Amino acid sequence: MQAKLERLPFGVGQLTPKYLTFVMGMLVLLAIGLLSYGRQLSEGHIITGLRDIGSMGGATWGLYIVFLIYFVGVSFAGITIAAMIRLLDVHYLKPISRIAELITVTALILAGLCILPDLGQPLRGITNLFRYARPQSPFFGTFTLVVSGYFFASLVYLYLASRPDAATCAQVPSRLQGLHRLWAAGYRGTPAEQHRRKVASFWLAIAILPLLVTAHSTLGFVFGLQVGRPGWHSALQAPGFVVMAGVSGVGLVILVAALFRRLYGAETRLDDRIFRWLGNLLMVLVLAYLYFMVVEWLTGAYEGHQHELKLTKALLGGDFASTYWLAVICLVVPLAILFGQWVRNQFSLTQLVVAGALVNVAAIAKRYLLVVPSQTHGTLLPYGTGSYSPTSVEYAVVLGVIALGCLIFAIFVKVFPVIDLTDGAE
Amino acid sequence: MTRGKLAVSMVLGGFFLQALSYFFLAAPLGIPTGVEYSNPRLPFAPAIFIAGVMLVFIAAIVYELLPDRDGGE
Amino acid sequence: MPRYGMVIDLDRCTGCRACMAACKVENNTPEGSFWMYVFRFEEGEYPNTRIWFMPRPCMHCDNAPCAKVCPVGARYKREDGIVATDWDRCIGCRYCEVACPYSVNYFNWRDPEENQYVNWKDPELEALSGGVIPPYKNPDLDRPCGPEKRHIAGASHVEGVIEKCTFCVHRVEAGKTTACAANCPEHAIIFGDLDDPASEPSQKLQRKSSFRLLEEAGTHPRVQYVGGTPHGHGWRQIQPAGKRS
Amino acid sequence: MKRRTFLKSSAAAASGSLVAGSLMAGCLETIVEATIDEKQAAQKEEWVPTTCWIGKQDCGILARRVGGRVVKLEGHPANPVNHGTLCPKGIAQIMAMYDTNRVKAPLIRTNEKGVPGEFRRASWEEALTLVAGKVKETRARDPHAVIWQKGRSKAKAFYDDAFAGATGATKLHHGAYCSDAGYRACEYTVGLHGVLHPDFRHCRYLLSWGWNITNAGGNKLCYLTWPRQLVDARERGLKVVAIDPRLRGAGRFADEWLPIKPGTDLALAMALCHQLVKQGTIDQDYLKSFTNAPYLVKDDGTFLRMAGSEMVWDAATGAAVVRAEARDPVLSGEFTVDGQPVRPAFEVFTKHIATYTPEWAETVCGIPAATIAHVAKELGENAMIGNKMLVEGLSLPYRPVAIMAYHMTQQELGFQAVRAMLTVMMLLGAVEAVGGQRVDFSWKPNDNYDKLDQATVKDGPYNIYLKESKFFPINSNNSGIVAKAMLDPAKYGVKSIPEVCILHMTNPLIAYPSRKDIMEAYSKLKFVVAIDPWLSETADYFADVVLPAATMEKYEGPISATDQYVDAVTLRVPPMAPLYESRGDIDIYLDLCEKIGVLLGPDGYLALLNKSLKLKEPYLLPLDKKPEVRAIFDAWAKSQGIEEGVAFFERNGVKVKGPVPASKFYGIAQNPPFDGRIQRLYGESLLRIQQEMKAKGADEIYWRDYTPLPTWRPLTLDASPADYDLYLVSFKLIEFKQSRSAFIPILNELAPDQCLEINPKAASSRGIEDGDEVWVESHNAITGETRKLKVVASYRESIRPDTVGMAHHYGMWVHPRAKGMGASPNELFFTGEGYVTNTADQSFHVKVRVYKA
Repeated sequence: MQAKLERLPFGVGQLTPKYLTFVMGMLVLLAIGLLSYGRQLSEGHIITGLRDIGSMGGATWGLYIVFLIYFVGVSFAGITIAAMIRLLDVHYLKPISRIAELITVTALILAGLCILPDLGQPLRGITNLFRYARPQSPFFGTFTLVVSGYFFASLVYLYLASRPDAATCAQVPSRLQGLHRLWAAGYRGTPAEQHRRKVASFWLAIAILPLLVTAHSTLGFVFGLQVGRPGWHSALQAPGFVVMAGVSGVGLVILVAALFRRLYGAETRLDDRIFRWLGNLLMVLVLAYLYFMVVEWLTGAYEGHQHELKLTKALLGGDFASTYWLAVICLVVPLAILFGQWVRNQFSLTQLVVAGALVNVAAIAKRYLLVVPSQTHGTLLPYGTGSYSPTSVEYAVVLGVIALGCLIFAIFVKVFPVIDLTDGAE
Repeated sequence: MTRGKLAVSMVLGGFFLQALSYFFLAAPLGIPTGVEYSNPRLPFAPAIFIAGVMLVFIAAIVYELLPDRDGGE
Repeated sequence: MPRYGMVIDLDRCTGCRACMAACKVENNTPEGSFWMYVFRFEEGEYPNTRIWFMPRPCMHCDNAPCAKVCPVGARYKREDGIVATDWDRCIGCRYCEVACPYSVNYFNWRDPEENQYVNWKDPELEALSGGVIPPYKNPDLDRPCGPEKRHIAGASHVEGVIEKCTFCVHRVEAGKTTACAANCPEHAIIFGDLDDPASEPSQKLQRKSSFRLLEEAGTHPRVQYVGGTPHGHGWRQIQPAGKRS
Repeated sequence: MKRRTFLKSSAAAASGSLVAGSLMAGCLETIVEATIDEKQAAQKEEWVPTTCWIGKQDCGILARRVGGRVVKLEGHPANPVNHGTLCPKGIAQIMAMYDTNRVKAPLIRTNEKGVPGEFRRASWEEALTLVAGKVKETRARDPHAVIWQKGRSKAKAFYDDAFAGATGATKLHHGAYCSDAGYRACEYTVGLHGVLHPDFRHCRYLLSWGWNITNAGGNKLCYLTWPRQLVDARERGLKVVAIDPRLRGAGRFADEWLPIKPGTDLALAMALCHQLVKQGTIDQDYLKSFTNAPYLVKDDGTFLRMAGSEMVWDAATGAAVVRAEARDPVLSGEFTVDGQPVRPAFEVFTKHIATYTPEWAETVCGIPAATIAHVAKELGENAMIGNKMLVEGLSLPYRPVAIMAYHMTQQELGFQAVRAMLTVMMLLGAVEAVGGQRVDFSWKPNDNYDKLDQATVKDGPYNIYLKESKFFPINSNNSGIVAKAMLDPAKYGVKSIPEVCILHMTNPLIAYPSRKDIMEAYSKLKFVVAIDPWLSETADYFADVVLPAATMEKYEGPISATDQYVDAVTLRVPPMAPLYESRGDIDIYLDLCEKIGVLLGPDGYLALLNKSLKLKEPYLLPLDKKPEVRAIFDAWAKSQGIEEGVAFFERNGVKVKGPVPASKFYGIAQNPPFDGRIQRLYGESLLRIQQEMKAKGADEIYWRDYTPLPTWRPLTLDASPADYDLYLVSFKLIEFKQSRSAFIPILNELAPDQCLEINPKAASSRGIEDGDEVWVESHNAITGETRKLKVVASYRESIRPDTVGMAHHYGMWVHPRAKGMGASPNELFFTGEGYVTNTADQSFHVKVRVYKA
């Protein structure tokens, strides 16, 4: 059943100067991030822009948490798409499934890495969570379901789905042959094996979907269950998280897929149908999210509770207005693009990529607006208005984490085909 | 069918471990009124929960990768 | 077992902030941390202006949001009503801080001994304090507390952990009252066993009507106020303490 | 090695990298059970009594000492002033004590003066020899060329006064910046040393005049003791009327707020007098018996006298008789005695206040006439004239109304304003009555009652602060005026200006208004010595030698520990040895006097100590050898009848003598009441002084306020151009003590930054938002000089829209902790004519304009 290959596809195993330059660049960013983190470890969080809420007038959660939830959010896409392909039988989407799965796995690694610099005692964080984690804390879900469960499930999914391709690659003589053989773990594509794969992936997909919803909801509960922070305590928080996760995740899949299509000239493999489908999915999600935003806005402005009102004012017309309206624009413009494409039945990859990029900007901005204003402008006792601006250390650490993500992708694509080789219809 | 049974039992075992840890071994749920709400009833109970979650998904690997003893069904 | 609580008489508070200073020295809290914070408020428009004062310790809630959200049980409720922080266990995630409606938590943003008002790591001080640095460190704070023997008293032990008012657990376990109550020049802060109807705070509560802060948050604070009203819409803080970021 | 340090460094060494090291430290922290340092555990714990060193009332302290080092200061429970509590300053001084920025060793200047100083460390021997040599040489040449200046004295000022006495140095102190004009007004008017405060135990209606009541206490006690008495009194039903441009001082304890225009308090007090007379709520018996209200006044304003005794009109005989013979003196009417028309002083007074109606006062003070009228009505009602109360078996007049006014004299008409307030209380018969107006803690008649009455105006040359001059005949010695005189000695008739100055715990550049004048004057001094635990700004610019004084770790005292109701005495006992190379002040003076050669002998320092400490045989200090400081206090304690000597205080901290009996407490309870001292409703001698000043050719600006009755006139500062449209007032904050605590880290965190308090209406009309940086520019209406500084505006609804306020305490630059806290309003105030009272006391008011920076 396996297609015979002359050589490894999609640049696997080939190192180009451009590639090496990119890797070097990412390594430099990573090194800067690590150094900054080292500084933070030795000097303390005092070198970040974070401060105590209240009398110190600061935000105690900042950029690290913003990117933690952003990364958890984008991880949504891969597994969702993969599961949808399986459950809805959308075979033509199969070629992007690995990109999507890899985004999930990478994003979850990055999310985990974003928690560490936020922790005052990172090593205790690792040991004590295993020893003492309490189910009552919404962090329990984040820690167990998101980081271990969701991550582990995605890894399993990625692995199992890639075995056939590994087996294909293992037939090509190369330095990576051994690895591919190991990866394939004896997969030969026998009907029995194919059957087992079908059964396993079907049940995996079924198992993953509720996990997905709970995991993202859990992160929403981290905020949504807190009565002490205006702007957080809301039943919409959990569903909003799921939808926003979808928006940013699908947006990122579009970006990455378009990038690889361009890099590897894979126009036939990653065809327009795939992107159209992604675009339509994105449109529905953005629409749903905008609806949530309006509900959120109306509730804050209408009920007139002083703290909610103060926060709503800060968002719509105050200290955070520019970020807020940037986020709105970055959602409305993509919606217009996608809606236009859908209505006129036209397709432009460039426009889609723009939409994908914009929704990610919106996602980061919205995560920021969720985390920060409720701390600086949301004290229930009249401490007065606070402020938060991240320092270079925080930016460096976050950039380092992003660079690490790029490196993971860069390394992966050189050892394994990032575009699925087999068609959905096996 | 041993493969399937094994996988199913792993899944069930995983869920059991999760439930066990969540409701009975980890720190109790409810309004914290005493020091007992801060400690797991069994040390490293959260690790058991995680092991439960992982067991469920390992089941898929086991199901797929378990070598055939008789070369097929 | 006693169930401790605090009653603050706003009719007697002059907003002098002696409690804040007493707390700082007793608990060796680092700069910027105010386990006890005294608000000074202004309300109304000139000339119909009024001024109010309100001390804000940790409320030691009976339904403490901080204890509920703590992922590792470092923040916990003791049977005697004290909400404690185990500085040996805290991982520094600051979830308690964002969950607290009263903003009473303070993080050790840097080495707390270097963040002291007089840098405890200054070698010059060694000569002053007879070879012992830090010079004014309260030795009681290292003692483990309660039957569970956990390290919960005082501040300035570990960088990167959260801290807050402990109701001076080390003093209370030694049979004394909290530092703020002991030092209040006007005797506006009263600490004691609220389960004992004869205790001073219970007596005060029987004599005067009381309220708790942000009762609508469902936190059931163990700190009660008498002799005033909960802060209203137009209350503006004046003369805030502490440098703000 | 400390546990954590060890763990961290060993972990770091093991993992060999910074990142891993920090991670490991965190990990080990959780895994390794903390063990208490054995060295620490073995340390002995003691509680040592001492007293606070920062605040005014020297509260009793118990210092917790562990292994010989003080770890905490707590209030002394047995001390009546503080009952086991301390204010933030008292608590925070532990930081001051351990401050690594203290002056650690004697310093000698190595660069020129007038710029930030550079110093070298010196030995005590070298520094003291240098100082003693200068003092010796200068005083041999001209004894007036040495001045000695101290800020507020800690404890009883005996050892420092004795130094000035033994060396013949001219003493300067801070009084003129405080409430000294108020003290003078009270001494002159009722013969008591102090300023106005209530008998809180029984008072029911209090005019809280000025910003002190909860922010700085009163004349003899800090805000810690007074407010406790205030809140207790309020629980008993005391009503408080706050009279202040700014509400914050009375805080939430104001039942009513009268936001008065700055500097117009005299007008309000006179309007209250007007209303009281109009209402008829005056205590006629009191006025007749205890004041000079019935004295007959001639047309020239002097009293009618016969054989040196003042005359009154006796209704019983229908004739003028000497006061002692009158059975029924009258208060009103016009009479003719020996052909000359005479009127009782009270008749003169009622004529005088006829125009001071509430309606008139409204135009001056900005308080509605109706409000003034109803306050007067409540005053009259609450005074319960005619009532008596049985106190400790004595039936005494019960007049539960009073005024609390401490720094009310810090204004141009301050001296007369306090006299006007006293007049209100005299009309109500409340002075020294139960629940009424108090001035001192017990009935202690003051010498100045007679001295000021006989004050003379002399011809020059005058001394450096113009005492008994034609300029400021009654004078509480203002360093600002000293500066003016130093800068223009010819104008003021001052012959020689000082050369050597010893600054003891004072910081004139920061503490006193009109920094420019002070700066220029101090730059004329040839040799300046600072005795201070810290390098003050003044020392930084001008000191040739700095001698490090100890903070609380020294013997000092004795200290009155009375809260006005309970009498007690205490000492400052060192809780540990002086830190760094610092020494106790008395040690320094003993050595300095020895080196100057004024220690021994019958006129020496020790002889003066014997006198001022009232030491008795056989405990007198021998005059032929230098004593140990502890021995001085041992002798004092034994002279006081404490057999144990100073050891009593080292063990107990405080000697509580017991409640002050009513017979000693109330002047009205004396026999005869007030020891027969007649209160001066009518200040005849002030008129005489005015005439003498005129005769010596003094300008009107100096004599115009020497009037027998408090008289309103427009304020000098109101002559500033119309665009200087705001009044600047200054005030103290609870958190700080004068100008020497803003660098104490806990305190500067409790009150971190200077700001300009401004009403939002006044601010927004100038385009100023809350938190904006603004320029504040002051104007001198006499000289036209302007001064300005930058400060951050802070909105307050609790201040008059025509007034802005700034706290003292800020503006320091030497101590790293005090830097960047903002400027001091003292830079904006002026001193000299128009900005001091007629008694040379400083005014803290000026007209300013405020605009966005």
